[in-house]
Amino acid sequence: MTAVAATDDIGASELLALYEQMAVIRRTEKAAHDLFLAGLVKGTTHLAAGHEAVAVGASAALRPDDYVFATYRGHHHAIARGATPEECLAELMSKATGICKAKGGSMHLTKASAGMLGSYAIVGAHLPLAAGAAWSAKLRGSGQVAVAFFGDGATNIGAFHEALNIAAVWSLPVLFICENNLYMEYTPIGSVTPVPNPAADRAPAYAIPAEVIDGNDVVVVAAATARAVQRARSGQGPTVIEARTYRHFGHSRTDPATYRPAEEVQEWMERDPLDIARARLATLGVPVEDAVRADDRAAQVVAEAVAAARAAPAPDPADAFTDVWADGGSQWRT
Amino acid sequence: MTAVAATDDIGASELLALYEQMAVIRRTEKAAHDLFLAGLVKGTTHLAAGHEAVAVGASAALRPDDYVFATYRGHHHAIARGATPEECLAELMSKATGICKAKGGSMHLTKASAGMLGSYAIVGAHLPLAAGAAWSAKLRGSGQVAVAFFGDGATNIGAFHEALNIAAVWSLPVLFICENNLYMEYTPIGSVTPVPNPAADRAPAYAIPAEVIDGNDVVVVAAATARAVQRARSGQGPTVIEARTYRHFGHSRTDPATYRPAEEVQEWMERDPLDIARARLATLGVPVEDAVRADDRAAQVVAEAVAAARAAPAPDPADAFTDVWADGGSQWRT
Amino acid sequence: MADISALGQTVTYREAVAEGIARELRRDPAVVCLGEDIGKAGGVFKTTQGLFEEFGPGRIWDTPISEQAILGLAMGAAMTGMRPIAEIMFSDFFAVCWDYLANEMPKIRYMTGGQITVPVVVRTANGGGLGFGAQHSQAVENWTLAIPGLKIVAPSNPADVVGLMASAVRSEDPVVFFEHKGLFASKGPAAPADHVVPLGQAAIARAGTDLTIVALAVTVPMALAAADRLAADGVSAEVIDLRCLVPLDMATVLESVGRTSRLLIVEENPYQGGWGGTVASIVADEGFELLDAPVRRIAADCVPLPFADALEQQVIPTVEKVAAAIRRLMAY
Amino acid sequence: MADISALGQTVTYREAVAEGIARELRRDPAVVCLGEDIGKAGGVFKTTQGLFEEFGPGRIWDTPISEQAILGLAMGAAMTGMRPIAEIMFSDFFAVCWDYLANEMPKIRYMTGGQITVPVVVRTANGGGLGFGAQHSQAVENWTLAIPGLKIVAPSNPADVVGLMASAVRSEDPVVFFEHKGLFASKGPAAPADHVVPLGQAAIARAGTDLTIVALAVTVPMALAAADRLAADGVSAEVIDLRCLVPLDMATVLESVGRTSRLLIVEENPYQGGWGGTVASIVADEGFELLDAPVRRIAADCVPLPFADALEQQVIPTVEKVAAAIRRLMAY
Ligand SMILES: Cc1ncc(C[n+]2csc(CCOP(=O)(O)OP(=O)(O)O)c2C)c(N)n1
Ligand SMILES: Cc1ncc(C[n+]2csc(CCOP(=O)(O)OP(=O)(O)O)c2C)c(N)n1
Ligand SMILES: [Mg+2]
Ligand SMILES: [Mg+2]
Repeated sequence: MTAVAATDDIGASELLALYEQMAVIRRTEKAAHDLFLAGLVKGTTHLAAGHEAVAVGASAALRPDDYVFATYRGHHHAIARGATPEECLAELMSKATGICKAKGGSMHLTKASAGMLGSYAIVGAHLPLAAGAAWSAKLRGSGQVAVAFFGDGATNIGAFHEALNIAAVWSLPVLFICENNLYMEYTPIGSVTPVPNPAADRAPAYAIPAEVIDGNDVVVVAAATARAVQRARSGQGPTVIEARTYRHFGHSRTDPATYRPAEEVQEWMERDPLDIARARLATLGVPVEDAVRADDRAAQVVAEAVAAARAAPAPDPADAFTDVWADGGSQWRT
Repeated sequence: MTAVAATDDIGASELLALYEQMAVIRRTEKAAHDLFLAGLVKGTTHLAAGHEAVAVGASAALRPDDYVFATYRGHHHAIARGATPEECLAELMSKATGICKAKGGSMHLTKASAGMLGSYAIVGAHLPLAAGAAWSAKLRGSGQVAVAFFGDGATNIGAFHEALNIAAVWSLPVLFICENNLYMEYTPIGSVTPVPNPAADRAPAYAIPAEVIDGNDVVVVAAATARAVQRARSGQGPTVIEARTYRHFGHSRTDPATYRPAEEVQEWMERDPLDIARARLATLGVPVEDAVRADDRAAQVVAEAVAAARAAPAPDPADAFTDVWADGGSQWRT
Repeated sequence: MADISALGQTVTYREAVAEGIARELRRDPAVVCLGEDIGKAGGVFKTTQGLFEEFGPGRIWDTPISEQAILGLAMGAAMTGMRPIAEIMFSDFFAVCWDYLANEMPKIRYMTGGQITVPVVVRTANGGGLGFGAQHSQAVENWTLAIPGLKIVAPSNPADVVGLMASAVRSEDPVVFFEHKGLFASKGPAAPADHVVPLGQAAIARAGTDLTIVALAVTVPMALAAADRLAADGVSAEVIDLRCLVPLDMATVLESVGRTSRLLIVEENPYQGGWGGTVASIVADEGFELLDAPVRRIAADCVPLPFADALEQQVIPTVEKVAAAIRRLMAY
Repeated sequence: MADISALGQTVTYREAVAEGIARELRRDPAVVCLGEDIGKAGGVFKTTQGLFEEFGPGRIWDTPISEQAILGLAMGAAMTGMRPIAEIMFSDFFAVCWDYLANEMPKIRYMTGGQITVPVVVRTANGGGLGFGAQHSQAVENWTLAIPGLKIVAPSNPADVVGLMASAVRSEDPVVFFEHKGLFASKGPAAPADHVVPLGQAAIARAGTDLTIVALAVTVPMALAAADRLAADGVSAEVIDLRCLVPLDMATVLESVGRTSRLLIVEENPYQGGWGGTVASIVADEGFELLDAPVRRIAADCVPLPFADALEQQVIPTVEKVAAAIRRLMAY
């Protein structure tokens, strides 16, 4: 159904691995959704089903010691950088084994040991942080790059402007990857932005090169990211990548997303990133059974994750008073 | 010395009036400087000598009921909109007769009755305010426009981005006029901005039309402003005008501005906006004595203003506790 | 909008917000609303539901995610003849537009010697207890208390929402209007027609003689529940609903402490820098001779707010904590 | 940089700031500075004078006017191995980057379950009394007190500036470092070599027996001057220099009140929401039985800060106001 170009230089086995990662994310998001409906996930969730190719494609082009900063819609980035579905779901389910000890929740998944330096819930706040990590890499001469993933809506907040400007002026090794899913919460980005590509069309204001890409094609994302990483590592500074994609669920929680026209939803559902990857695999001659087996493995990983997270213990109430300070505690007075 | 085009449609008597306004501003700034050195002006001042053509040229293109928002470097805008040198100097000298009752000081000159809606000392903060006044004009169908004057340094702060974006999206009748004097406090704008024209080169990011103009030529400023006002009043939305200019004094107080290369200072001093206006007057056939007489009148106005401000009484200490609330008082508890 | 002003009807706090705004929009054409997703979507908390349908896009404006622009627009419009009601979706986001609340709105009148008036209302969803984590759960009424020049409203029930909204919108001074997330689903009597509750008048939510509990917004029902629980033990607690932090009705508090001689303050913001410190310090000064016992404060612990319910309940005030504090104070 | 550590030498507070930073830059290559005009220009208050010359552009970075970027960069760098010292020129400008101080730096460690450490120092020029008007004069230490997860330092003399700077830079937690504009020109003994003052230890700036005055930053010399003045009347006032608001050394305060039984708090921030409320409320609770008199606070009046000296002095604390308050409290 989906037409893909066969010209990108990605091998069959590598693509199969990326496909499997995407499948794991998709199933984790589905599980999160079901657990929310079942009342086992509290608070809120912002699911990234539909956005898998952005996270997996970009991560494929990064080194393990590179830095990634995500938004409250960040499950896919955590998993793409190596967080397990189990520790993520345990977090969502308020379990002691959660990736942030149940202190962060869905909006703050973080795996610092894998360079996944946090999910931030104030729109735009993490763009300067990614620039800061890139500045640090530059100061230390480490050759690392930093990536900030953010939504289309974040392009209209002040921090976006300040981050892009300083990144350009100091020629920082940072990638600004916009996941343009056409909507903020319930309002279309087009209704509050005077240019068609909210991230890419702003990049010239900072003399930063930009690309608008198909964010649903993992190979396209990986290739664009690789180009930007190459620029960054060779001292040529930041890049803006605007990846067009679409969410399969509503904005958060149980939002039915009725504000989206049915034809638009239909059109994007037909451009499911997993389908596109499968079509690519076929083009590369990978037998369909291999993809099915990858899917099955993903299903099993997530099923086991759900079971383990369900079985995990609740946090110790005393944990509420740890981790404020680096000494482990929270004492603020004598 | 200064070459000017004779093609702009401004009459001799109008230009002479603008020249006189500029002369009043220049002498007021000089007086403020001397009074500061004499210890009669406390706190800080940010003088606009050198920037006169921006304020006077822009104001010439506005209606009396239009709105103007300025920065801490705003003496010229207050006077161009009708504030008297006396009430401005009295403010700087902490007198009861000050334009803000000595509560605001140099950085906050305001003449609301003339649509001069304040001088703001947080860089960038007033750009959204001007957009708000323009939105209000649009809501009320009044045909008014709002103008925000700001420095080159303000183009890198978040509020700039948010203001330009919303002004474009809502097609607001607002003018963003940047006084690009090449420096922030002591640091050149070029060292912290990746594009040559910090305001104008950002305008396309919001699909806003922009012009870079000679900010030292009052006729050029008036003409550019008139074009932008015409767009705004006819519903075509915001315009960015970047007026290149230069300050004759340092950034504030007694700053000797030694960070500026001598040749650069020299070059700009030769482009003094008063000289340019005089040259234009000559081109229009105005006898040189008329300009001299305008200058003399300006000198007298300012001399009288200094004398009156000096003689004015100090504020009543009880005034410290008025004007917090609209009821005139400051009571916050029973 | 449905008319929910009929006497005796019970409405939710959430509905009262929309009703309170709608009444002012109907009354005064200068009133206009702006914020993120407040229009067609009816607001993420459904507190502006029905407004877009009734008043249309000329009165109800959906904005980009630009909180500085939202408050800057509101202020600029308020300075020039409009009476904007701006929504900041979560009060935590005050942090990205704090300049307007701290340096612009509250100061412009004063620093212009009274030349400029800013009749603006900034509405926001405040507070925790819903598992929204550290950046979407804060009670930040104390941030605004630190800023002279702001009026601060935080209603605890639907009728007060409507009555205080009327006063807020009609105020010539900037008002921050805290709507509590934990109260949106709570119910109470609908406000009568033309209901106006003046700013700065505390309410005695429960009369009592043994100790005074000062509460605000969500801690009012909490204090009432604790007081009811302790009534069984013979304790008669008076509960004062401050309703506003500025103007702060200390007269009512001091009068009550004069009768009870014991004071417990229940606030949701963290203990360090919490508004209860200001109230306590006034009582420890002006009411020193009235007191027969230490002044006590139940506030959030001084940590960011954790996500898990079990952890969050450790940190924020609860009926249990209030009840225990009453017991300890009565045992003093 | 000139070496000003020789014993017995007298230096200005302003010089001490540059010296304190320079010592840390020399000690640890991970320390790096950023801010507006801090490099070649040496800072608008000359508090970074000489640093650019000694350490060069790789350690001392001039930024655009982008306070969110300044703090965001600092935080991102601190998360990844650096120890940045960020300058926000005037503390009033915290309002344009408040999100980093309120929601990001103080919360990231907690909300990641301890995964991330943010060893950052945010320096800023704080306070009034110089006629800089409403938007450049505020004492905003109370803003930061409202945020759990920040350490808060506000030195009152040059040696403490150096010693507390050392602790701040070496802290693994985010520290807000308030330098008082009114103290920059003041002088005191230079800090000895390797001077380190631990965070959270108040100093008894003046021993006394009749009442306890709690002060911070500029109010310390003010309290000392008032105490000296009252000594002539036979009043023996103890002055405590808190030095930090977090960690808050209440042990020292309570111990002192235990001896004097009278407490006066002198703070520059406004009374409403001021840090003195927190201190007063702790004493009114835990120290209730120690008190023989009302707890009093001298704070700024609850208005924006006026420009004219004659008006500003009406509003902020002064030696006269402190002296009068001591007299009243001793007469109680
Ligand atoms: C500063 C700020 N304003 C508003 C919000 C509320 N909010 C959360 S997500 C969201 C929409 C963001 O849209 P976009 O950036 O496109 O990301 P998406 O959710 O589509 O991935 C909004 C308005 C917020 N979290 N932070
Ligand atoms: C948010 C903020 N950051 C920093 C400052 C300090 N400051 C005052 S003026 C100034 C330079 C502004 O430069 P520019 O915008 O070019 O205006 P100019 O002074 O040249 O007219 C700075 C950094 C401030 N007032 N507000
Ligand atoms: Mg989006
Ligand atoms: Mg400039």
